[in-house]
Amino acid sequence: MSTATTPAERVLHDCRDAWVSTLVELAETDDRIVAVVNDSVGSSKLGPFAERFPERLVNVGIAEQDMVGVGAGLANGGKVPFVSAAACFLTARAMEQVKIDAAYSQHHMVLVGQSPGMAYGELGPTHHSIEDLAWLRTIPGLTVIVPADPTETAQAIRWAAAHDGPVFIRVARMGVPDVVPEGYEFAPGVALTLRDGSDVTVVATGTTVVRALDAAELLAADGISARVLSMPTIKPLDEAALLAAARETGGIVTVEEALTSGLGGAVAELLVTRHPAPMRFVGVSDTFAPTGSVSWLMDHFGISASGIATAARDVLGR
Amino acid sequence: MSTATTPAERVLHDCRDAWVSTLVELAETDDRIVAVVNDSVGSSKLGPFAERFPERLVNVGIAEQDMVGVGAGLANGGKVPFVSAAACFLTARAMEQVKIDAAYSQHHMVLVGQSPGMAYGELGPTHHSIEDLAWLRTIPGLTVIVPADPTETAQAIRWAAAHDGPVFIRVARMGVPDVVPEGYEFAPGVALTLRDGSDVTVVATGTTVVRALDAAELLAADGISARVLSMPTIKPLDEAALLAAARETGGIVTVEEALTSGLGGAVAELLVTRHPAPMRFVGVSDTFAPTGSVSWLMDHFGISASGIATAARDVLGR
Amino acid sequence: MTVEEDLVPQVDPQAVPGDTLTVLGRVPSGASRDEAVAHLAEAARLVRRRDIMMVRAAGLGHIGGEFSVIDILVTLYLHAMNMSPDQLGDPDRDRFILSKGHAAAALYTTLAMAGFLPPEQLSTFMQPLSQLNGHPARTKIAAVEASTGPLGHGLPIAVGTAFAGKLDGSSRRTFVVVGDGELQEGSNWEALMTAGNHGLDHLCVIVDRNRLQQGARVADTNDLEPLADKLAAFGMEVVEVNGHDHGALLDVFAGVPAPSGKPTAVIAHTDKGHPISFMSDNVAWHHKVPSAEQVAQALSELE
Amino acid sequence: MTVEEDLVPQVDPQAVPGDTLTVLGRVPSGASRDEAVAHLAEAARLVRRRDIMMVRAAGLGHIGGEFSVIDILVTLYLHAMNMSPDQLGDPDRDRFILSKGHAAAALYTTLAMAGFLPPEQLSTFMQPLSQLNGHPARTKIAAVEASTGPLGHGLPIAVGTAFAGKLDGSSRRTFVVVGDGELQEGSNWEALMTAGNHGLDHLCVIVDRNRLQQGARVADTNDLEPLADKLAAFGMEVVEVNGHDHGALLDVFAGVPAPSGKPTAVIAHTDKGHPISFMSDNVAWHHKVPSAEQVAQALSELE
Ligand SMILES: Cc1ncc(C[n+]2csc(CCOP(=O)(O)OP(=O)(O)O)c2C)c(N)n1
Ligand SMILES: Cc1ncc(C[n+]2csc(CCOP(=O)(O)OP(=O)(O)O)c2C)c(N)n1
Ligand SMILES: [Mg+2]
Ligand SMILES: [Mg+2]
Repeated sequence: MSTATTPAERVLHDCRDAWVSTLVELAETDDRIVAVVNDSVGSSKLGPFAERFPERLVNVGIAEQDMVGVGAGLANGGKVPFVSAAACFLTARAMEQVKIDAAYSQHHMVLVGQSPGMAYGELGPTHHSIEDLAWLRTIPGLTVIVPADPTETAQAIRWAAAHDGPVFIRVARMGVPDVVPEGYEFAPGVALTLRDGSDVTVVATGTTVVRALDAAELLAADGISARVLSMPTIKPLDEAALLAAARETGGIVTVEEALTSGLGGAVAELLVTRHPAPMRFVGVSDTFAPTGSVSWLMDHFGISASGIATAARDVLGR
Repeated sequence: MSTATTPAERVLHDCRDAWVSTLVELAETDDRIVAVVNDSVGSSKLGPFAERFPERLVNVGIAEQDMVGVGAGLANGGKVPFVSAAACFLTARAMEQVKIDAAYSQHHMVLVGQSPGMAYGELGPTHHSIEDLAWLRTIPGLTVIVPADPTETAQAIRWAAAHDGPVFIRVARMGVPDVVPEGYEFAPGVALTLRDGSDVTVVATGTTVVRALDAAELLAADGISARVLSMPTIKPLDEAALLAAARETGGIVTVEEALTSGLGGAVAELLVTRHPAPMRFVGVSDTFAPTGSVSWLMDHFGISASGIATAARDVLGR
Repeated sequence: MTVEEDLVPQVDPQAVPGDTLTVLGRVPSGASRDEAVAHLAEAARLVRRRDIMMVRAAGLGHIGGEFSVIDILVTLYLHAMNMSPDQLGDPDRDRFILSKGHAAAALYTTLAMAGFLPPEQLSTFMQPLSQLNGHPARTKIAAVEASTGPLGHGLPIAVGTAFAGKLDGSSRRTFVVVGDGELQEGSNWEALMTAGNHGLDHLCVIVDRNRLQQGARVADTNDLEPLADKLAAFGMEVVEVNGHDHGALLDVFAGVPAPSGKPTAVIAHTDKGHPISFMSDNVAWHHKVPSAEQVAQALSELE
Repeated sequence: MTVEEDLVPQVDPQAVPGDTLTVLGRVPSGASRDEAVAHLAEAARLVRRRDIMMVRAAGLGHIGGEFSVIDILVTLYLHAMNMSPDQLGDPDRDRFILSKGHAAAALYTTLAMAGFLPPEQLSTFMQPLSQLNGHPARTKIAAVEASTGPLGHGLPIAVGTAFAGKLDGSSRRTFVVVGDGELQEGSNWEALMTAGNHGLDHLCVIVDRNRLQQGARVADTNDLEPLADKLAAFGMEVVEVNGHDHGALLDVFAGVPAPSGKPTAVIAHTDKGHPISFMSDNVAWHHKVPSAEQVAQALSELE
């Protein structure tokens, strides 16, 4: 767990490594598992899978609609397809296939959005996938998972392999430290309280969880006690944990490497109907990102320890 | 204005008639205007345009990605394209083109979503466009318009023809009465107060505005004074009108023929950050619709005068 | 998400006019080719009669594209395909996908004719809470392999199904019907390219070549010709056939997989609205609902 | 929405190594074919040198696909196209769209070589707040006609641009470059069908046929062959050319519009990474960033 370490000491991981090693491991004992890609073997880090199971790797080339449709057909044929592509293309380019072929059809298939958020920083907004959470959380029947570290990524992949329904999982490329504690078990709709606190709650997901923990340290230095919740599924939400936070603390800050209508919007919709409470959103709002590396962009948009701390002070009026 | 009439007396209009007559009128004096369709001349009621300007109708056939891309290219070539297709296909099937070719490119092009919401009732969820508002309102630079009646439809089309940027307009096929008052002028981000009230505010958009007015009558009979706001643009929102409603009334009910993360989500995101207030959402939430006609489905989901009134009482705890 | 199965269809059989369907079932094994063709012709006649009554009762449907595809459906379900109601659990059964999902009424009626649906259920077509909405849904009917309706989805799904069969060394074949207008969707060409390059010889793509789409002739919208050349250039074994000739159709389907090792593309020449005098090859009948008189006239032509 | 133009690029020229670019501009009018070819060859050499320095400085880029397309870009911008910096306001100027937007660095450098961008701006490539990000954006550079990056967008846009020209009776031509792997995207086949059927003879689609895509050979991923047959069946006038031969390229471009009245599809046979010994036809160089030694080696091959 990173909470004990300082930022400089942290070992950062590319979650794609956990994704592929887990997939290979599952595929060793479950021959229904196949991977479907759009010329994305390298960008999905699927090399080890391709080597071990060359015949179970379906590469349709640069054709995302076909990719998701073929995934649905493989599911019809008794396979468990992991459809893996850069998140920006998997979602926007194949949106109707995600809606109909995966979700409406309630197929057991796993959509794996690689290098999501602003991981492709300098490549520009065409390659950013910051809309995915806002878009996909509205699709009925789809589970939307944003793991925070390699352990959670591996557990989410395992869970999805066994879950008879459509799942979307973000797999982060931007380096993240280990954040979930020893013995943690991923479950959809269950938040993880990484730090208790009584003044304010910071709800973070994916790559931003470690930043939320760092923000809590900054706030503690100011005498503000911040609770930090890690929210691994945007859909379903952990409503009980959020409502408790709304009741027990003075405000909620959501944090995501995404448009703020993703996690932020989901929490807002819950609170206004169940327990109205003041919120602040940390993420990207109503703009395409300028040029910059992912870490530069995270700071630019205030998706940083200091940006989160500022939002927390703001929601408390301090 | 319908408020004076009883439901039975109302004359209902198909807003597609206003859309096409306005387009033809504009095209008479502005030869930059072209229509781009996906074999949707009939479903867009574009017959009169096709007859008057056969050469300015670009029918790419059943090919929505091409349709939006061709629209962007026509804009590059100095045209003002109105890209018209069933809303479900225009949005989901061409989502990346909407994001990149229209919005990120900031092209002057108008995306016209025909027969949106659940207008295609019995045809099923593949033909419903209830995600469009939730999805499109997150796209930077895109104006999202949901006219409530023929007059507002015509004005929105006119406004979009003159606005140098990307616009999405829903054009309702389900019958609606006239609801905007004489002399009304559409402007983006400006709500229309159709009825004043002090206990609760009902914010409705598009086909649901008339239902909100009817709900206000039901509530009045119970001694509840309901303000009714018609919200013609989901993006931008009329923040001032909504914040005033949050301050001045005891709660807000949003109503839409859409997933509740559309207008509902947009209002929730505003309120939690600026003035937390209790809300209820009327619309479709987290389910694909069962089989049924549009009017049956509207009732089924409580997008009806009585459903709205129930939500209003609920938000007030009465 | 609400599970729709929890909801009970509210159908008043009295309120839904419509004749009954005589269920002929599959062509008996051992039947001669002539006997098979006679069985299919009679089944197609009955399916068309039931279909037009359903569309009339619902006030909705796509009668033109339904009548153009019925002979193909009937030939597949009652003869060509290794797929019967007791086989649904068999992974090696053949698969069928109606990519042009708007012809759902034809599929539902054919499924009833083949014993996959109780014929009474046809009366729920388009009714509130019915499992039979305007486009087939795999979550609503066990025999439906893929949810279709948006054009250009069924063929990629069929490629996936065929791929799974190939991986398993299964003998099962996947048949998919696409509309000709539907072939304007690029997703189909992506799928054809994939099928051609991956040697999916057990895939059979049937083009319902009725020369009409929703609003006009295909040739006047965005022409497909030279269609056979396009399909061949994408790696298909191309066969052309009269799509209303049951004998010719069953011969073609018996030829799948083709000896060439390529997927088969069947250009089935059909007429939209076939064989009704006032509907045939008339674009007005894409989704027009017949009047009572027109139904009577059509039924008399289907005696 | 934040308007990005409000933001000022923060570039420290010291921090961004890179040579300068000698701007040769267009081939002088009146030049002989030999003189034109010599001018283009020299321009291409300088563009490649600058490009590799940019990629090295940024630590990002798609050098393989940049080097395969540079001869095409240079021939278009410095010779074939009726498009110069003082013509940007002219609706009848020719149009160019780089559909394979990942080769942005090649486009930016060529635009600088042709006078559309100040050469100093190239040093901002990929830097925070730069207008030169990894894929060209029309809102950031006046000479860029379309924002690309997701494959399969540029060709439909080019069809629209050509359509507008046809409606206006303009003599302008639209050139668009697609990658060969990119042709796996169905949106391209939708666009080709539209272009063929609407007689968009002023459209010229150039396929950068380098036989490689991101992760492997095109033939080993989802093969395009027989490509000429596919394009012809979709209504194109097909021409094949050596995509590194400036003389052959300028002859081909001079032939647009083709007498047949069809849109032209040019299959430009290229090598990814051309002409660098260790990059050429090597899939590893799709988006690999060269080491200092590799840059030195490449520059010596580009003397
Ligand atoms: C993606 C998509 N775009 C548009 C439609 C609307 N639509 C329904 S049927 C149809 C025409 C289909 O023509 P064709 O494929 O030739 O079918 P057929 O003639 O057999 O009815 C259209 C455009 C749709 N269902 N899906
Ligand atoms: C829609 C989409 N899918 C995937 C990618 C990722 N991608 C970038 S370049 C590339 C390979 C392109 O190959 P090709 O078109 O042959 O280009 P070239 O060889 O000239 O680089 C891929 C898959 C993308 N940019 N867009
Ligand atoms: Mg047809
Ligand atoms: Mg290539």
